[in-house]
Amino acid sequence: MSIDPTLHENPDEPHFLKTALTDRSFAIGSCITLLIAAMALLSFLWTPYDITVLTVADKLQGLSLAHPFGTDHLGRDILSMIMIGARNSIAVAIVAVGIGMGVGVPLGCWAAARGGLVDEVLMRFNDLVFAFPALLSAIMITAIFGPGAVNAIIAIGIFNVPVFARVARAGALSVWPREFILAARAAGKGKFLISVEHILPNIVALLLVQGTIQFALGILAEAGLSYLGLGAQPPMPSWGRMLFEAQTRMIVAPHLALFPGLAIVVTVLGLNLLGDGLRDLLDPRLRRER
Amino acid sequence: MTAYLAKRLLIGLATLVVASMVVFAVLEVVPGDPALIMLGMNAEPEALATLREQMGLNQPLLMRYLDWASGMIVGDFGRSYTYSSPVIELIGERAAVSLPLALLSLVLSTVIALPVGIFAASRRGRPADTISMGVAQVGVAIPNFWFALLLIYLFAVWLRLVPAGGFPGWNAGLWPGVKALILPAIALALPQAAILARVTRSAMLEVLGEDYIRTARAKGMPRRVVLWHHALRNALIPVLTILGLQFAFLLAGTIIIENVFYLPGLGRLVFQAITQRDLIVVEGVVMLLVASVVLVNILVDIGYAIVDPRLRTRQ
Amino acid sequence: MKTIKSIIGGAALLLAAGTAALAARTDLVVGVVLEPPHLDPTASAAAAIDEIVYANLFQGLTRVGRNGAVEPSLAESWDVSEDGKVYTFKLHTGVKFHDGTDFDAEDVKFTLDRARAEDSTNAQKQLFAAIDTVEAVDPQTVKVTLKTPQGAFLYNMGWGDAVIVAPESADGNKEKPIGTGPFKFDSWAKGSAVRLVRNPDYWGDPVALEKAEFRIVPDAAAAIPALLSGDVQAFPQMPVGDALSQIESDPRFVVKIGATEGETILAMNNGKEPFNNLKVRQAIAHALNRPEIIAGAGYSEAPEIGSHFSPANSAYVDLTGTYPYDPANAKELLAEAGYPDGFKATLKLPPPPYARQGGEVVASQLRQIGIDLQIIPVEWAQWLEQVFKNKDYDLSIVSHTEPNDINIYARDDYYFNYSNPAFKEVINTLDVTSDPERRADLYKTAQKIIAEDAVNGFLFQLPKIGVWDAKLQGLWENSPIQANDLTEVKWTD
Amino acid sequence: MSLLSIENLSLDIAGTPILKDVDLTIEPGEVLGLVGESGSGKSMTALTVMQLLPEAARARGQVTFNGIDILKAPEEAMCRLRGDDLGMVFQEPMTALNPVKTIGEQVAEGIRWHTGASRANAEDRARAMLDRVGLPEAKFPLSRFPHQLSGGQRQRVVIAIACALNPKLLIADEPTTALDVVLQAQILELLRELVVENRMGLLLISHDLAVVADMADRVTILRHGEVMESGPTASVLTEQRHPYTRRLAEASTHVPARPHTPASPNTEPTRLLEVSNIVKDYPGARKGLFSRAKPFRAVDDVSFSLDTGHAVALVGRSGCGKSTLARMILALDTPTAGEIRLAGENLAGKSQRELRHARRDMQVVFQDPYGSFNPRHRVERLVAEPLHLLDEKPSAQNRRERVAEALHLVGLSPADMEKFPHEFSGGQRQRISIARAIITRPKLIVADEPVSALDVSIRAQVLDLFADLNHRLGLTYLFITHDLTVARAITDEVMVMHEGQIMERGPTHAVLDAPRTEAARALVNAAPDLNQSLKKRRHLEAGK
Repeated sequence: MSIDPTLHENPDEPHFLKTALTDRSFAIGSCITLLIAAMALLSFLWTPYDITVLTVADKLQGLSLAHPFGTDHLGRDILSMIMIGARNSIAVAIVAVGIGMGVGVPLGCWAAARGGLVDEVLMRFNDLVFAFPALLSAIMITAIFGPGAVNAIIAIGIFNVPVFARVARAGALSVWPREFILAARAAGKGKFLISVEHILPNIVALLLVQGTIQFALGILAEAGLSYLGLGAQPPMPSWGRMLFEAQTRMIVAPHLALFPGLAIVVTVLGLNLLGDGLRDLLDPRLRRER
Repeated sequence: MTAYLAKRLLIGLATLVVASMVVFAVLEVVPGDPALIMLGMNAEPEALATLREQMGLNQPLLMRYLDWASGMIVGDFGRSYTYSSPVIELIGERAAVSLPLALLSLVLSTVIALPVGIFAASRRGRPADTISMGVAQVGVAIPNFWFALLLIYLFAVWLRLVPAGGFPGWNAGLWPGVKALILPAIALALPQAAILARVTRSAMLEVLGEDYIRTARAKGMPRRVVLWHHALRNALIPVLTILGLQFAFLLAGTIIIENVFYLPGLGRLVFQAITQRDLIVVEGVVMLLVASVVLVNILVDIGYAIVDPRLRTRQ
Repeated sequence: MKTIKSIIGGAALLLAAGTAALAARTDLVVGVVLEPPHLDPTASAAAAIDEIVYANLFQGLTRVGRNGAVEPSLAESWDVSEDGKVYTFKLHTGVKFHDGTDFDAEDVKFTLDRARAEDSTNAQKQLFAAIDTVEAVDPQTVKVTLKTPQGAFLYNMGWGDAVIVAPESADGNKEKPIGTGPFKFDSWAKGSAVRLVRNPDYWGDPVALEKAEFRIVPDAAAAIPALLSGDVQAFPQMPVGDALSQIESDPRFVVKIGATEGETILAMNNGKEPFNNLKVRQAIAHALNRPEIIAGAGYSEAPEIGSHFSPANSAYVDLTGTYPYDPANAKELLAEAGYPDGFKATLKLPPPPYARQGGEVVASQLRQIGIDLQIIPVEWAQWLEQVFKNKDYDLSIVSHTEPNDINIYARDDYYFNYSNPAFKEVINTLDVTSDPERRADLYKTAQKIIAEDAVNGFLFQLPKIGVWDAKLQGLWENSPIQANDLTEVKWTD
Repeated sequence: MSLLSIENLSLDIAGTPILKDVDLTIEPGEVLGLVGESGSGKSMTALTVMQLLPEAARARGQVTFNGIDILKAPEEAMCRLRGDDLGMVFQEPMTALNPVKTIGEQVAEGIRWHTGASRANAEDRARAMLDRVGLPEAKFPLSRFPHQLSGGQRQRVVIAIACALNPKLLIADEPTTALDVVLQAQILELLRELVVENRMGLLLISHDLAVVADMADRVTILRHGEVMESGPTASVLTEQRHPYTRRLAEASTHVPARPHTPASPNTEPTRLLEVSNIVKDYPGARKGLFSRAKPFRAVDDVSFSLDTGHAVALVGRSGCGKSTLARMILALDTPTAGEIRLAGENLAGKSQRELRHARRDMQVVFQDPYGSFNPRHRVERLVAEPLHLLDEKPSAQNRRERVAEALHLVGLSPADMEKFPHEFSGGQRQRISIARAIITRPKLIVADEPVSALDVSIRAQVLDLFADLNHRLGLTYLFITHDLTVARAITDEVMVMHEGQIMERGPTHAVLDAPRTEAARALVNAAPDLNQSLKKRRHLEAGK
């Protein structure tokens, strides 16, 4: 019998925030993420231009003071489009992660708690979903039920379900044999209560980390679908479709492809850094020596 | 070992059967009349009815499923509605592009990622680690189609070193064929390589923290030997897992990349077939892709057994 | 930056120079947007088939030339009876199909009988509807008797759907087309390219090209790099979008903006509230700012149209002023129609850029007068199903590329849901009229009726943006029929 | 010149001081015991000698091995030393071997590396070495993988690796802590033999005074990175000149004061727990697709009873089935056959709801003071958890009062309620664990190795608490332990379990002083005993 060193999490260290800000990944990642989120929120109230009004005469302008990122093929301000596009990307990714967590986590916890046949069936179901290349299936779903943000969300969300189910199950399985669970059982608590009171709080860190990863993947997936014309539909701008539209005009206006691409890269980078930082902070086993 | 593999195989087969039902069920709810699509915009009703009859679209659903599923077992995937040729032929032609593409990018990403990941792990915390992982971090964030665009404009349009897209066919010779696949393979591989490098690094770091690494060093083994002989093989287990997942991802990634480079591969075939409602082709290709993912998973499981004696010799 | 580019570029050129051919080229790669579903023009309406096989592989009794005129093809000459009902065609001698079989009058009879048979899958059966009997008088003579005189019969026989096929090979034409043309089918790499080779046994003047490849290049994103990198040397109809100016200024290429038969319209569901209201349709017509739509659709120039008729046609009347751009007036008309605050509707857009991008501009313009459009992009298959077949739509944008197709407004049950007895009368008269001047008058009347009824929003004539290597000669500049005739194409050095 | 001499060694890791001016020496053929509680810097001292410290560590001072200045030696020189003249054995045999390499490869690898021997030659030597450590080729071919060996066998492989080239100095860092007493005795014996055979120096690191007294010629006592005392084992441990030495020695043999009669001697003992003919089978491993090995019987027809107020120890080697039995008694696991009655009520086959009543009467204390609390809950919630079993939920006020009272009983303050478990030391956590166990005022407490993970001084305090509660609350104890000292210290009766069966039962002293069965005898003989060892050692030293 030995003591597993991984169990000594100190989630509520008084210096959590202080440690957090000294973690480079976390600090940069959360700054970028907050910035993008702020930009998306701001776009509800204000954008430099109204992008529903087309001034085709101004099309394909380069960078200027009036249009810092230039204008697109219909004369719309790219900066404004990117701001509103952030809203779309974030919304799609958040709801898709929400679907994945909302369905996957209870499933995973249930499988871990019940074991046996329930567990086996759920894991086989996971295998089944994983056997379908996610993007292909998302394309199928959106192509069959019609393109649009809602179908994109559902398509991405469905493939988040087994991911979270797997993470929740693995996490729950590692918590179940711990002695405090035995203690709770000795205190007469049932599997449901134990899952809610003891399992969930202890896998929340794992889920949070996975959440940021899926969030980033969701943004990439949404961009891919929009690029193929299966994501949010005009007039709602989306980064992926902006890239598609830019592609044909790259020899005349390369900046069209530059900024939406950068927006995707920066957002995904920010989220990944945030996820890495969170993992470093929440999982002391992987914490770097510094 | 045999029991282990037999179980994996059985699960794989069951997955395929259930998948075929799902695919058929989902695709049968699709709106769209294949006969109308074949004949085009100004087709006349009688012509349509004739064609529907010829294509067997009037049979009950279950019969059509059984026909289709039993056909697939003997390699008959049906006949494309839009191209009036057997689906298996289409798949064969297209796989000759997609498979080399996927393999090329898999090899490319592995060849880049493993050394980088191992190198970074061995230089943990030093500038080489920070820089290579910083690059990998950015690489993970780059959408592959955007990367593809940048590549096209740099190497094909600006420098004219490689074709911008299209595929001359293997008849045109090996080199022109490979040349046409270079850019798409790089575009597919690099983001994957970034992920793989990160996974390799963290797997190596995890292994390097294990007790048996200390045992090996206490034996007098220098770091280099410990890294390659003791750590790497253990670190391969998570790396294999990711490689398996990446294969599925690469297959799907080909859909976008083949569209960017207008390569006549499976990805474009299925994308076009979806938009043209050529369901029989979609069904065939999706089943093929699912089967290859299942196959790769089994290969990964075999890989585990090769790497990890605990699976091989379990009593 | 520039120097770096030229250094690297120079090195690349040196590499490329080693492989460059010195003699005049005899091969050509032509870019086409759509891949054909198969290669039998008599079994599908798909333009993509004709764009490859018409005049190159398959030939009809007559053909449509580069300027839209009817010319002899397999028929050397013909006689028309007094009453306009009997056509006697004199066929060329020494014509062989690509499989070596002889071409004669029996093949013509087979082809025409097959196309108009009960179980025919010919997509344009109405082309043959007027035929009563077909008779092979002798191997070189065919007599076709019509039920009623038909002014456009010779033109109809020039369509791709009326090309002559042989009974021996007709069933295999989808995969391995056997025709009489100057090129033979070589191979078809599905999803990629259709390759043709010169037919050494061609009966007519031999062609200059040895090999011709039709490469499928689906969109501008792929087309531009393919052109710039020299992979594809000609795009008879290039999806070029805003990059046109850049390509025009490049001396390596010539750009020819020609006319097509594609009337691009904002289709309205005349059978549905509120579009059954003339005032609403007029309001929409007044709200459309054509130059902006053309620019938004990615064309620098395109002829505006005011009715469903090609400006290239001699019977064309300019009706663009019928409902000039006037948003204020449009708003008033809407109010009069009972929609002072506008209304909501959907706009279903098929994939081509003219529809998707033009649609965004149209939606933005209609929003100015209070009509709030939800854009629904659809694939061609869905468009055919939902809009064309089931008429489940409010508005749509589409280009009607069939030549001389104003008669669709007379069809019952067409997807516009438009029905005007006066217009039908005009078309019926037209059908039985062969006097050119009288026909022109009737066409003019027809144009005016649908323009005034504002059946659809008439936007512009789809331009044919042909781009090809400056050293190429002989490609068509206009597109009077869906075809890429390569018979006169050659490299100049 | 000494084989190893450490002078003024100070070490800090990322700025945190770990060692302060440590001095020690080892002569060839000598065994030095390095003793200390957790966190005293024992292991870091060993890793300094091996130069296998974490990257952030900075060492100052002088470490000389065989004339070589270790702290200044380049990495290549250290590689030549390690595994050749310097061998090391680690605490955790389960993880110390590379799972993907055969034991033959792992032993031969060092031999080839250092001697340049051919593969066949190195394998011959590896074979001989494995044979020497008790793994003869006939039963343990070189092609075995680590997972095919038990913990004790793996530790033998690790020793074979370390001793393959007859090192001058062997460092053994808690080599037996992870093993049960019988295995411990065997491994210690093996080390002793190797030292004698090869005239090796042995640096034996241990927290267990009894082990050190048994093995070491000299002993160095370390506390918080500083040397407290150093000298010949017998004199240091008998004379106990340094107060810390005395505290350690006393704690190691501490026996809590407790009245030797159960709480209410006058009344007729009432039967609290009745276990009859209980059996537990686990399904065998899958052999093929459709076949399984025959089931493994963890508990085999066990019957016993427990009277109110008694403290009974259940002892046995690891894997003998004692924890499984405990779980079944706690109704956390269902028996395959047999009956368990608590105060007359049968527990088998009852639903969770029906068990509530019984659960109130029995609670549990676990081994691991870290793992037995949900790290995300505060003490109040942790201790109050069993109140869930009450039929009526207590009010928040009432709940706090009960928690405060329970905390008071275990010697903690009510103010501790607001804290999180990680804010407490191991000993305090075990007190919280006991507070949780007694909050429903149960009759029976099952304690599964409750002090095994604690340092000796803390262990003594916790044992005192158990004794005190037994007296004050009239609690009945079932102690599950592998440590006979604990059994001796606190229980009235002992049951010896072996391979799923109870072999022997009787009053603690009777069984431990004069075991009747083979299983009990093996256990008793193997158990290290400080006083016995010291007696032997004094004899030995006197003999020199």
